[in-house]
Amino acid sequence: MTWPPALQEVIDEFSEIEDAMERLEVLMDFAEEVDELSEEEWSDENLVKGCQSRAHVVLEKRDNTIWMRAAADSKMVQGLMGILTIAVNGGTVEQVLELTPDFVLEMKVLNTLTPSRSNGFRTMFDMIQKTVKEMK
Amino acid sequence: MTWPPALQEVIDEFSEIEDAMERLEVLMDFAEEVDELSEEEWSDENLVKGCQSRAHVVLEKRDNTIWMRAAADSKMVQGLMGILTIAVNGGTVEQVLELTPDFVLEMKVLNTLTPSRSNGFRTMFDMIQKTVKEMK
Amino acid sequence: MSIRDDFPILNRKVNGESLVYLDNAATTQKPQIVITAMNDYYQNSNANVHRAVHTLAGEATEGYEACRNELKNWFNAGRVIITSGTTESINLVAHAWARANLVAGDAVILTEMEHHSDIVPWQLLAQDIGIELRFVSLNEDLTLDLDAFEASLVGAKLVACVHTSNVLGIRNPIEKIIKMSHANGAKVLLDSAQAVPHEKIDFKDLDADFLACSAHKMCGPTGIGCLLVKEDSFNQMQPFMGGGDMIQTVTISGSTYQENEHKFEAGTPRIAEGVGWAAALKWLSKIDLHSEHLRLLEIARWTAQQIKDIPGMTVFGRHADGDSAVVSFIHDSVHPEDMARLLDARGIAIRTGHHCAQPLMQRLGVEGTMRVSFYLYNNQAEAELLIETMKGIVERFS
Amino acid sequence: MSIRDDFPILNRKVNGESLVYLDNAATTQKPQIVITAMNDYYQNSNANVHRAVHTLAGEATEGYEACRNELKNWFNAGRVIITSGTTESINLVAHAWARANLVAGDAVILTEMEHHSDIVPWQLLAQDIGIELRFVSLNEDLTLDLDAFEASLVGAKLVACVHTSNVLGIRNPIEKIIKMSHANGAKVLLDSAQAVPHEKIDFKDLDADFLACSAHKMCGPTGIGCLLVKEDSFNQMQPFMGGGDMIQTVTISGSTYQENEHKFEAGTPRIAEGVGWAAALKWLSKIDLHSEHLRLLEIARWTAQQIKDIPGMTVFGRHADGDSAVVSFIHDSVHPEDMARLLDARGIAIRTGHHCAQPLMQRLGVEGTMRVSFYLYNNQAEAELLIETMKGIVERFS
Ligand SMILES: Cc1ncc(COP(=O)(O)O)c(C=O)c1O
Ligand SMILES: Cc1ncc(COP(=O)(O)O)c(C=O)c1O
Repeated sequence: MTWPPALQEVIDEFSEIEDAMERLEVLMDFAEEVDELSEEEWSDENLVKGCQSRAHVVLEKRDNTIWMRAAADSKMVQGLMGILTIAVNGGTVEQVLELTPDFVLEMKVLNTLTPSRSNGFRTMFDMIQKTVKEMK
Repeated sequence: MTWPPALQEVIDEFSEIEDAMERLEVLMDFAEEVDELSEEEWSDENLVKGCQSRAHVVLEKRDNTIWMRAAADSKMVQGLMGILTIAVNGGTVEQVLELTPDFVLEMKVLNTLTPSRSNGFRTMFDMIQKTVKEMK
Repeated sequence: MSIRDDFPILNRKVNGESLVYLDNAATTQKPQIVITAMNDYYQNSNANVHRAVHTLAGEATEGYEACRNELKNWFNAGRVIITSGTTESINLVAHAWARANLVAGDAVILTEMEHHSDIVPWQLLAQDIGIELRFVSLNEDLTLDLDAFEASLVGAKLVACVHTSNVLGIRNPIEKIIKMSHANGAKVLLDSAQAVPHEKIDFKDLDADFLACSAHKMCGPTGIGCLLVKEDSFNQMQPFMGGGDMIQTVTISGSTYQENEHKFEAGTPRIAEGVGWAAALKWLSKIDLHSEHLRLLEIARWTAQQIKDIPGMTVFGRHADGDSAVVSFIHDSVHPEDMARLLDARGIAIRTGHHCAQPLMQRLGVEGTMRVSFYLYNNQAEAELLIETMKGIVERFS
Repeated sequence: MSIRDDFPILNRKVNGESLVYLDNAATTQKPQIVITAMNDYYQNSNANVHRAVHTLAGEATEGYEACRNELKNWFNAGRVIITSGTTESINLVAHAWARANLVAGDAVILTEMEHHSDIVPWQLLAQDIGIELRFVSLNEDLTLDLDAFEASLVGAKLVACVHTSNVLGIRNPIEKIIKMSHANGAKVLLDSAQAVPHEKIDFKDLDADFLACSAHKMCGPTGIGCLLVKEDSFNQMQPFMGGGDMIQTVTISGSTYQENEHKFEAGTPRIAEGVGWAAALKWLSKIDLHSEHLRLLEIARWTAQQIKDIPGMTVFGRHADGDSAVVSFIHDSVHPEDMARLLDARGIAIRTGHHCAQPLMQRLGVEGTMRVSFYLYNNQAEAELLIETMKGIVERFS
């Protein structure tokens, strides 16, 4: 698929990195892209179930565009959230629903998208789309 | 192990046969060696459980020697009984208990001795030894 | 390349003769691609699948879950629980669904042509919770008596029915059975162990509530099978076996369970087997199952007719359209076991015995039968060799 | 030839680096001989094992039952029921023995270090028949509190206890536990999933009533495991799953069951898996497990000490004689999952998470740990690479 330009830029950035550890280092740098939640917002309500790490996501719709805030205790999961933020923030409901999660495979930062038994990225991604769908 | 001479003779006879079907034909000929049971003796009491065919075996001890009579609706099972008759009849309790069932593998008339899921030969053999043991 | 070339075991010699494998209803052979897939898994990707972070664990997880995805596509099914085979799948329905949803006096309908795997779980449950078992009888021609079936439905909560008989090859009118059962408020569990290798099933279309099958009867490995479940029944199922992977959280005071199929897959799953089954489904999807079915059925019909023409032989089954390529028969003087051993001396593998269907044997008035069953790699020449050899045996030994 | 040469997967590159597989407590790798045995089975002998008359069926039956015989020899055990793994083995005890022999109010003793597979089956049974579960707590040093254990024994009918912890590596004093339990009239079920790969067990000598383990944790295939049972307990077990092969006769009015282990092995068994496991046991029997155990434990001790020396690290477990070569640890700022991913970038496979032992995690006050676990093909050089890489990661990312 074709990705939103900002996301494509991130994919391109990753594709230039040869070393796997360096790739993860860059991933962790994206943790800073996340609009962080306050401590009180680390609530069960926003919890992404099935993650190994504690991960919380809050979504909001303003003027028909979607904005996410999030936090995780794993820096890499928060890095993934950062990339998701780039992919999602400011997009319309339709644009967010069009996304597929495989850009993380293209970036080679995850090796599987199978939900539930693997990392929680897929769960997080599905949860975001589900929430956004309900905002339609 | 060393077999009783009469049994060894049978084993030698089989070892000379190259063709598998001929071997089975000879096996069936041994059905005639069995001292057959009367119809009334085809009873549940003498039934060899776990055989695919109906097989009945009766054992008797006379002057410290063992004698078997038997019958099966499968000619091949009855052939096996015939060979068992040769192996067992006239032997002492000790001699019968010394026997192992693998002579049928040596004869290449069966391809497995694993009890219960395979043919009933092993079950029959074990039952004979168990009965004979109780006659000690 | 013919289909036969994909099966290394067909090069096997048995008693000096080329193997003629006609025991496919018991288990089918495996194409090289399936064997290789499992090999590759063990040589390159073996790892446990829980909470995969490292590379191998990711690959193993993908490999295992790919099996579920292949199954979902193959069957057009929403819920696919992976089990160790048809037998465990049926026991799973008995424990996870029936035990939680039936009460004493509720009736479960079975048929006289069920496999033991679809009888004993219900007898055990009946002892435990007092459900009533009703066995539907067969017509003269050994098809299911649909009038008797209809009559049995009063008060029935579940119909557990063989899709295609492993002894007779008869395919039950399952579409009708499902409609009639649902009209009477009964759910339907299909034992499709023998159907799945011969017909492509659309589970949503079919509208059955549960469907059980085994990989090993459709070119896949031993030790794995599945249960397809309709969503509403899935939601009525309670956990069966407890353990790793089926839980969400465990505390000393109690546990919560996964919401998806993993809830019923406790413990380390059949990973290599899943990889192998996925490969088998991919291999099968390149074959036109329907035209193969017609080809094999023709061979079975020819074989049945030829056997009938051998003096002393009786053939069971009708070999109508949709029936599987299975021929069961007896001879009035050659014992099945003797026949099987004599055929084996010529490299021909057939099965004998009660085929785990003793109530059907009683109905047929026999202790057991001989059974030949054809699959994708079999051909007319093999059927002809079988007939010729059997004729010789009957002449010589009867 | 070194042991490593027998394992083809060790040639695998992960992210360009040689694989360093330190996730052996999750599952072990397979020597080529095991892979080849299953290959050979599928290429030459594949058939179903019920009522074997033809040659392939005979070979398959021998192959499968050889697994049981190898297990009987390996463990010096009288009764070996083949299951799909430790989890199913424990569930089998819960369903076939406990359900038939326990009543409401009877106590089953567990420990705080149990794997979910030895907790959830009992919670499910407790819901069903009202047995009481008692969890024995741990001492400061994370060993089992034997005083608490002794106190818990009053009124206990069964002690279900992990033999060696999959998280801590701690081997419980099972000999004492068995004696104390028997003195109080309680039977003992050992979850030996983690013990069996590291110590040769004499089941008769040990005198436990049940012992559960999995093939995949001892160089065997996925999808198979076993339950060892003492004769008197075996005779108290009622059928669990019903189906083909576990019956003697089936009629519409009722069934009778096999008297041997087949009674608990319904359906087509794990044939190829049995062949593979038998090959694994033969391979293992050529290795001096005890001296390997000592070698691996030394590596684990060294590793634990090195990890402790890394700033911010906490190590759980004591690595005493007899404990398995497992090291669990956390870091105060690097998340386990991040550590595992970073190590994976260098080809090093470790496991993270709750390891299916959430009550133990609660006791440790953590959500999960990192865990490295060594097996026969691991060596000191790999441990050194792990430590060096982790040091670099902690320096860079904490
Ligand atoms: C201590 C312990 N018990 C039980 C199990 C469950 O074994 P399996 O998943 O093979 O059924 C494991 C392995 O995960 C274990 O480590
Ligand atoms: C109709 C039918 N049902 C159930 C089964 C049981 O299948 P499995 O042994 O793979 O569990 C079989 C195969 O033996 C069968 O033919």
